[in-house]
Amino acid sequence: MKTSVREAKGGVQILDLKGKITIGSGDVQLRETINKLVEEGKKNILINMADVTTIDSSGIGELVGCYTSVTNKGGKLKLLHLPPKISDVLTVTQLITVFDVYESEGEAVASFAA
Amino acid sequence: MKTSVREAKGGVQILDLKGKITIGSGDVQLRETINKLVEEGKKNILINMADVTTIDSSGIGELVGCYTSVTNKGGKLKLLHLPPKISDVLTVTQLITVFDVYESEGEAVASFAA
Amino acid sequence: MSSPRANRETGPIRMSLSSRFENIEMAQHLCGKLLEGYDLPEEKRHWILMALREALANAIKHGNSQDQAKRVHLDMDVIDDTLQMRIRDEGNGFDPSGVADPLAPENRLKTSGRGIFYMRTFMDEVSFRPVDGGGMEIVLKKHLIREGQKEEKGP
Amino acid sequence: MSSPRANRETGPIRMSLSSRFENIEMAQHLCGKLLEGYDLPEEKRHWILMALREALANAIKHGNSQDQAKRVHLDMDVIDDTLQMRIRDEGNGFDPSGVADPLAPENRLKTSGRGIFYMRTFMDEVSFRPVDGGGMEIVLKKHLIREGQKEEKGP
Ligand SMILES: Nc1ncnc2c1ncn2[C@@H]1O[C@H](COP(=O)(O)OP(=O)(O)O)[C@@H](O)[C@H]1O
Ligand SMILES: Nc1ncnc2c1ncn2[C@@H]1O[C@H](COP(=O)(O)OP(=O)(O)O)[C@@H](O)[C@H]1O
Repeated sequence: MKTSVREAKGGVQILDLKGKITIGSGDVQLRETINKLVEEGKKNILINMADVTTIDSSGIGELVGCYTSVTNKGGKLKLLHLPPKISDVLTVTQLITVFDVYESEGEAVASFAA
Repeated sequence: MKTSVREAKGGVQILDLKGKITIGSGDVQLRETINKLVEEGKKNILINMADVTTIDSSGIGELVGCYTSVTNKGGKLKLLHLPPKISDVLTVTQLITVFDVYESEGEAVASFAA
Repeated sequence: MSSPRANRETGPIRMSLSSRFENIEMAQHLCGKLLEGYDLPEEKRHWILMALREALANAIKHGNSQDQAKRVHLDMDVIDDTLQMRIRDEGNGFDPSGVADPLAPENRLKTSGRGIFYMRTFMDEVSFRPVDGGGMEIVLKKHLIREGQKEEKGP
Repeated sequence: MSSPRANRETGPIRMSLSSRFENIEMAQHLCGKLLEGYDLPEEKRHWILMALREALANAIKHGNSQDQAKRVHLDMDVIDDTLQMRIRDEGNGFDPSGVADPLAPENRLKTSGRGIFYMRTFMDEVSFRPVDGGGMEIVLKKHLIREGQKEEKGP
């Protein structure tokens, strides 16, 4: 998996993920990237999932773990551009309602200010 | 493998092969097609190899068998458009000199009249 | 020419791999090839491969504790249009009835515990049995529906 | 992040297949996946897969006499950048020294007898040994040359 971070309006951190978030490849990396942002005091994080090709239960677990650690620090973690299969996988485990999910980057970024 | 036969000038039968000539798939089919032409009294056969994707030792064996049976009936069997890897495979077993090989269909067809 | 049906039948395919997560893709790749003979909707193929991934990940992680000297065994076959995959590890086994429900409110935000649930969601049948001499075997089954069938189990 | 080298190491991969020619592609598919980690010229990859095909075809045809109840076993591994494939059948074995030279003038136009010759042409090392309890094992080796190396053995 490749990760890169950009800053949008209002200090929102957009994390672009690319590739697989699967056990032993990408799962730990995701957690470390989020932890680093949290340590730097970044509280509003938007994960752009558009280019995530595969996710498994470990990847989903990491996503949930990131959600919890950001929320515990008083921050917000939201998701952008969920590919249909990842959306399905979140739906069946009733996680889709946990995450705020957006289809438009502009709307997503604006939502943090609300 | 797919085979189709067209007739060119001078009654030359052009056999267009497509796909694999490998053990259990295409090797026997090639022999049967050639045998049928020979039985029908067709003596000048040009095999167009352009779309042959893979060949193995069984396929090469069948090609040699076809050559022999056509030649034994007083006919000629020639090859057209040999893909480089098939040419390599014929070369290492010193079969490339056995076959008349052409790069131009027109020349190949004309050669039977010579 | 043989019928498409006959072409598809391969007989049982067995493989075994060293306990590394990277090897999951090897097994998926082979399973994908086996499924090529069937005209599956891309979605269905994807869910089957995901279920296989979850079973292999468990065998490598929980079963074999990532000990690369231990092997993960995969048997695949299609019988009466039903894909059957057996995944076996060389670990200590476990009691599947003791596995927590990931949908229970107290588990919803856990960082693990969804693998078996996904397998059950995506496959028609999931069963476990302890292997003689240690280790766990998990059997995954999925009917490979033919033309005209568009209905999908799973999400 | 681990080095590309480490990513490539899979540990030994074993598979077994029912004795059908159609299954040759299954094994080639898996070998192709194993080779993906190496930056091989397409030609080289092709010759390796052809040698594997020949060995499997012999195991199925001559070794197991196409008896689908008998299995063909393939072990693959890359050790010190050398691909090593072992192909084993459940037949009666044979004496490789008794195999005729396909380049001898009297054999040049035979319809068979080129399989082992192709394996020897395309691989660095080809060896045979009878297996305890019957059957033949053939070992094929090929060094997987790294960047900067353009030279090819084989045609
Ligand atoms: N092959 C196995 N060997 C031993 N224990 C296993 C095996 N597969 C699953 N388990 C146990 O079942 C639990 C639930 O597995 P699963 O639903 O896949 O979630 P996760 O792997 O995220 O914990 C695991 O935590 C483990 O304790
Ligand atoms: N696995 C095997 N078991 C028994 N005999 C074999 C095996 N492999 C090869 N042979 C013998 O060696 C001969 C030469 O094999 P090969 O060079 O591949 O040519 P071909 O398969 O076309 O005969 C075969 O005809 C067969 O008699």
